[in-house]
Amino acid sequence: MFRKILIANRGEIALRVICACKELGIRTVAVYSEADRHSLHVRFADEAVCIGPAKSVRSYLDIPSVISAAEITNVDAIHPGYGFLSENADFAEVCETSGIKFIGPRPDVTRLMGFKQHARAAMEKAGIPILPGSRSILQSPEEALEIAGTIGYPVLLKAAAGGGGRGMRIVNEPSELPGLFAQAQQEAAAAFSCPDVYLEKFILAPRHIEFQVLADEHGSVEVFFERECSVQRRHQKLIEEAPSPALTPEMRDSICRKLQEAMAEVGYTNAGTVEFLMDEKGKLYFIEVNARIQVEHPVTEYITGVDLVKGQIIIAAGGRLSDIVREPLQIRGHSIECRINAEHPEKFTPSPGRITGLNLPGGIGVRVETAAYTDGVIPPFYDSLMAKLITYGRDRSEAITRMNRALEMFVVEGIYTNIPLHQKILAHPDFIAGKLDTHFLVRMQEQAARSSG
Amino acid sequence: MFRKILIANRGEIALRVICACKELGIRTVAVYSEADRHSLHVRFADEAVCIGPAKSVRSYLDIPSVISAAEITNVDAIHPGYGFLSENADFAEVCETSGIKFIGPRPDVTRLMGFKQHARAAMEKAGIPILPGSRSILQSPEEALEIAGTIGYPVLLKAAAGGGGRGMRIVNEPSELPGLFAQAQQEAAAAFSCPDVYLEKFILAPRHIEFQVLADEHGSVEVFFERECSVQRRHQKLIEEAPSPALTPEMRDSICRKLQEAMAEVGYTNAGTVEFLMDEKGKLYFIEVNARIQVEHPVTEYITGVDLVKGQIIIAAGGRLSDIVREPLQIRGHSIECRINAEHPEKFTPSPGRITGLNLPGGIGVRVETAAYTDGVIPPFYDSLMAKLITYGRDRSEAITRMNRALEMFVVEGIYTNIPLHQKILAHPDFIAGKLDTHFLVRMQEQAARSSG
Amino acid sequence: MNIADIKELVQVVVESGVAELEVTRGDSKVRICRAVTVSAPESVTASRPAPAHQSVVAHAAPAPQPAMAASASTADAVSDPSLIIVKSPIVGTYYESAAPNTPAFVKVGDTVHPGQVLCIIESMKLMNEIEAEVAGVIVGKLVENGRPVEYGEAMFSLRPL
Amino acid sequence: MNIADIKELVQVVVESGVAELEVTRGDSKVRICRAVTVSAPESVTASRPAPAHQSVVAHAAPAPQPAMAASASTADAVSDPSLIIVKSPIVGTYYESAAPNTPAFVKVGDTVHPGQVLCIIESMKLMNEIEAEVAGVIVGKLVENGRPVEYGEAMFSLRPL
Repeated sequence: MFRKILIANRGEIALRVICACKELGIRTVAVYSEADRHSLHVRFADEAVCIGPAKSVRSYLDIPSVISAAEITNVDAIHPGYGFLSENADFAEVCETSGIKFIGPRPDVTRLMGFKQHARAAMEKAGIPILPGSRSILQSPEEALEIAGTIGYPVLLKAAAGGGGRGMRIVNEPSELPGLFAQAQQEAAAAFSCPDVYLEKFILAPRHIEFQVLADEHGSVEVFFERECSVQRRHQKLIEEAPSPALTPEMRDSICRKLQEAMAEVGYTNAGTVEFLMDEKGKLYFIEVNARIQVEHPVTEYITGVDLVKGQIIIAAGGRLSDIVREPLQIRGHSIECRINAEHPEKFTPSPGRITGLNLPGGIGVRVETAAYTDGVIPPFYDSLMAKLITYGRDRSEAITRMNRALEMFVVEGIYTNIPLHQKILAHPDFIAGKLDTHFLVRMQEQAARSSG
Repeated sequence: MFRKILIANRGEIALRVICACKELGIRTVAVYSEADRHSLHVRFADEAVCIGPAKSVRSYLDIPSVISAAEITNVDAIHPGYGFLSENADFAEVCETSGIKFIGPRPDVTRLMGFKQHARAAMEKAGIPILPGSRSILQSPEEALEIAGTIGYPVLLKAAAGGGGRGMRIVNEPSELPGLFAQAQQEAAAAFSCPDVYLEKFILAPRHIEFQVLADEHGSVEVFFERECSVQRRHQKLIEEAPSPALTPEMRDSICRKLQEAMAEVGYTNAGTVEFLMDEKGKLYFIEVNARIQVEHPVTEYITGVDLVKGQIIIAAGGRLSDIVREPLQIRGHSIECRINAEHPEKFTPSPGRITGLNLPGGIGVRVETAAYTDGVIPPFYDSLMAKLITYGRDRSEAITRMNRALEMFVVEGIYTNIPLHQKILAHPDFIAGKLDTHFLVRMQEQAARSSG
Repeated sequence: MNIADIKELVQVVVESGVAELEVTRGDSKVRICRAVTVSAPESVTASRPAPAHQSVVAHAAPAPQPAMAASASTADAVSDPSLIIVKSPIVGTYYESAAPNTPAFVKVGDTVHPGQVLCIIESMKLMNEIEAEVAGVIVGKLVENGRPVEYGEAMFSLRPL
Repeated sequence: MNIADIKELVQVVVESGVAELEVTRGDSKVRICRAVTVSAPESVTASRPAPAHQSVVAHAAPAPQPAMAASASTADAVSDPSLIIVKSPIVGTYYESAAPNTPAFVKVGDTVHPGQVLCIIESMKLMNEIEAEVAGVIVGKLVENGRPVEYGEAMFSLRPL
C-alpha cells in the first residue's frame, strides 16, 4: 500500500480523498493556491504545499508546480479528484515518468475515452447500443447533411474532444446545418484546440443515466449499477440519485454485463463512469466515458455499501477488486444527492464570500461532503459547489422526505445558496413521481414564471 | 398519524425526535428552560415554549409545566426522549388523563419493568436466563446472608427501584454484608424514596450486552439484535457497538426468539431495551428492561436500516410493526458510537461553556447527533453529552478506522471534550481485539498510570 | 489613555473591521473585540427554516444568531429600567378578567397594591390568580386576553410608587 | 505610540491580510487580530489533529482558526514595512550556492544589484536561478540551505537602497 499520497485538488473532493487515506493509514499532502490558504483540506492533510496564486491555471492546473510539490514531499502517488488535472493524460504521463503513481486510468486509455469516436467504437464492439450518428469526424457540411438525412432530424453536432456543452449545436432542419456546423467547429477549436465535430441523433427529452465502474489492474471489472442525473441546468448536474426510477432490473442487468465486457476489452483500470441517454421509449444509448471519480459518487456508495475512493487507491496500489467487493453487489435502498452551490437560487449568479453562520444537517441517513466552515470563505476563483448533501432511505420516498428535512436544517448565512431551489424541485410532483428528463428544470421554472406572472 | 408532537426533552435527542417528525410530516413543539433559550431544538421546532428556569426539577422534570405547554400548543402526543420524564409512569398517566398520547410503553408496564423483581419474574417465565439471586426484596441482613451463602460470594446488593449504580454494594464476604446492607438501604431510600434492596450473583468481569425491542399495540414484537456497551466509566456508557463481538449467531437467535415471547407476554409496547450481563464463560443473564429509547439507538439503526424513533411514533399512532419492518431483519455491517462529553479527558470534570470553534466530521459512514454549534453554549445544569459520533463500516475494523478518522476531524474549541480519551480507547489492543468487559476502562487507565509513572 | 482615546480606538476597530485590538501603555491597557455580526441576504433567510412561531415562541432565538434573541416586547420592557416587569410564573393561558364579559382586573393607568389580582393564568384546568407584589401604576399590558403565555413571559409593566 | 500610529498599524493588518500583528515598544504594546482569535484549553489542542507539518507548510492555517494563519517569518517580515521580501516564485528545493562546498551566492549584509543571483530553486530536475529585482542590502536569509520552499514563501528580506 502507498505510504504517502498527494491530493491534486481542493474543496470537498480533496477532503473526501483525505478521509479515505486516513482510513487506509496513508499520510496525505494537500496542495493549495494562495486563495485556499485557510481551507479545510490544508487543515486536515498531514502536510500542505502552496503551489501558486489563486488563478487555477497557475496553481491547480499547473503541472510543474504539482509535480514539484509531489517531489519535495516525496509521495508515492497522486489522486487528482475530479476536474482540474483528473482527465489530463499528459499529467498522468508526467506522473509516470516522475515515478509517481497516478490514481486513475492509464494515459492511453484516458486518451482513447477522451476521443468520443474511439470510445463509441469500443462500446459498439461490445454490443452496447450507441446513438445513431456519424461513425467518424465529419469532413464537410455536405457529409453532415447526408448523414443527418439518413438519421432524420433533429441531430446534434458535437465536438470530438469536447465536454460540458461547448462546441454543441442542435440542428432542426437541413437549411440550418451549414451555418451551425461552422459555429460548432469554431467553438470546438477555441475550447479544445481541436475543431473536429461529429453528429448524432438528437433526443428531444432524454434522461441522463450513467453507470459506475471500478476495474483493477488484474483484468477484473465491476459495475456498481446506475445513477440518474437528469435534473440539470445548462448541462450542469444539480440532483443525482441511485438507482434510477426509470430502469427495469432486466435492462440494468443486461447493460451491467455488457459494460463489464466492454471495459475489460479496452483494458480500463480504476474508476470510471459510462454515460447514457435514455429516449422517451426507455431505450438507452451510450454517449461517453468519464475517466475519473465523479462528484455524485456518494449515492452509489450509499446503495452498494462500497467506498469507491478507497477502492481507487487500493486498485492503484495493485490491489484486487475481490478485496473491495467481497460479496456479490446488490442495491440496498435509495440515495439522493443535492449539489449545494454558492449561487443565487433564482438568478444563478455565483455568490462567493465569507460564511458567517453555518449549520450542517446531520442525523440518520444524512451525509454531508463539504470543506465549508463557519467564518470560512468561498473564493470567487473556482466552481461554486460549497457542499454535497446526500440522503439515504429504505426507498425513494424516504430518501426524499429525509432530503426535505436535511435541506430545512441546512443553514448558510453570509452568502446565497441554491437550497431554496432544491426545495422547490423536491416539492415538484414530476420529481416526486420520478418523471424526469434533462429539460425538467427549465419546464419547472417556466411553470413558476407563468403562475407568478 | 399525529398532527403535532411536543418533545419533552432537550439537546441532541430533542433534535433527533424533531428530525423524525419532520420526515413524517408532523409539526413539532419544543419546550426549553431559560438556560436553553438559544439551543437548536428551539431553533428547528415549529413552535417552542419556555417551561421554567434552568434547574430541571422546575422545567424539564416539572410535569405541570410540560403538560400546560402541551395544552396551550394543542398537541396530540408527547415524546419524552430518554432521561427526564421518559420512564416516569406518573407522567405517562397524566398524559393519558389529559388526552395526550404518551410515546412509550403503557404506565403499568413501565411500572412493572421499573421494579426489577417483577421484570425478572416475567423474563424467567419466558425461559430467559437471569442472575441467581434473591427472588424477592430482602427482609433482613440475615435473609441476605443465607441467600448469599447458597449463591456464593461475591454478591451484589441492588436497589429494587434503582438505576445508575445508586444503592449498589458489592459484598465479598459474609462479615461485610450487614454494614453494606444498611448502606444500600439508606442510599436507595434517599435516591428513589424506596429502601427495598435485593441481591444477586456478582460477576467479576461482565460484558454489558443489551437487546433492542420494538412492539406495536397489536401484539407483535420485533427484536433488533444486540448492542455491546461494555466500555463504561462508573456505570456510564462511553462507547457502544452493534453487533457484539462476543455473541454467536446461535446465542443471538435463541435470545431474540425468547425475548419476542417474553415482551409479548408482558404486553410491552413501543421501544424498549433488555439489558444482560455476560459472564467470563459467555453465558448471558438478564438484569433489567429500560422502557424508553436509548442514547445508543443509532448503532442499531445503522446495522438494521430501521429508523427506530420514526418507529416509536408510528407505533404510538396505532401503526403496525409490519409497516416499519417490511422484510425480515438482518445485520448488515458494523456500527460504533462514541459519546463525546464536555468534560476533561483525564480528570473527567465537566467542562460547560461556549463553543468558540467547531468542526463536525462528515463524509462516508459517519453520523453525528448533536445540538452543538459554533458560539453555542453547553450549560452547566444538565448532562455533559455534547455529541454522539457514530460510524458504520462493512465490518468492525472498517467501523473502527472510520471512527479514528472522524475523531481526528472532530474539532471542538473553547471547552474540553473526552475526544482524546476515545482516541486512546480505540488504539488499545484489547478494544481492537474486542476483548471487553465493564472494567476495561479502569484497566486501561491503570496501565497508562503505570507506564507513565 | 483617556476616554476620548478609547472611543477613537473603538471607532478604529468598528470601521477597519478587525476583530480584536489590544493596546497596553505602561500600566493602562485596552482590549476591544468586535462581535461577529451576521449580515444575511434575503435568499439566505429564505434558505432558513422559518417556523410559523406562535406568540408563545416570541422568545425563541434562531441559532446560530443569539443576537435575535430578545423579542420586541421584552426589548421595550427592559428599555425603561425604572419600570418593573411582571412575568408569568407558570405556563398557561392568560385571562385579564375572572369571567367572559366581566371587566378586566386591571387596566393601564390603574394603581395596584401588593396582593391585588392582576390576571388569571389557566394551567392544567386550574385558574391561578397572579397578584401584584409591589404597589405601582400599570403602564402596559403586554399580553392579549386569552393568549397562551410561557414561563417568564412579560405580562405587565408597572411604575412602582 | 499614539492613536495615529495604531490606526496605521491596523491598516497594515487589514491590507497585508496577516491574521495577527503584535508590536511592543518599551512599555507600550499593541496587538491587532484580523479574525476572531480562539482561546483553546490544552486538551482541546490535544483533541485537534496535530499534523507533523514540514517547513513547507509553515503557512498552513488550521481552520476554523484563521488567527493562527500568519507564521513567525511573515509576521516579522511585515512588522517592518520598509523591508522588501523576496518570495519564491515556484515550488522546489532551495540552494544558497551553485554547488555543495561552494560559497553562498549572498550572505547577510551583502549589497545586491538588480539581476544578481540570490539562490537556486530546483524544480522537476531543473535548476532555476532566482535574481534580485531591486538593489538593496540583505537583511535576512529566511530559508535553510537544501530545504523545500513553497510558492510565495519568503526567502530573503532586504533593505532597498
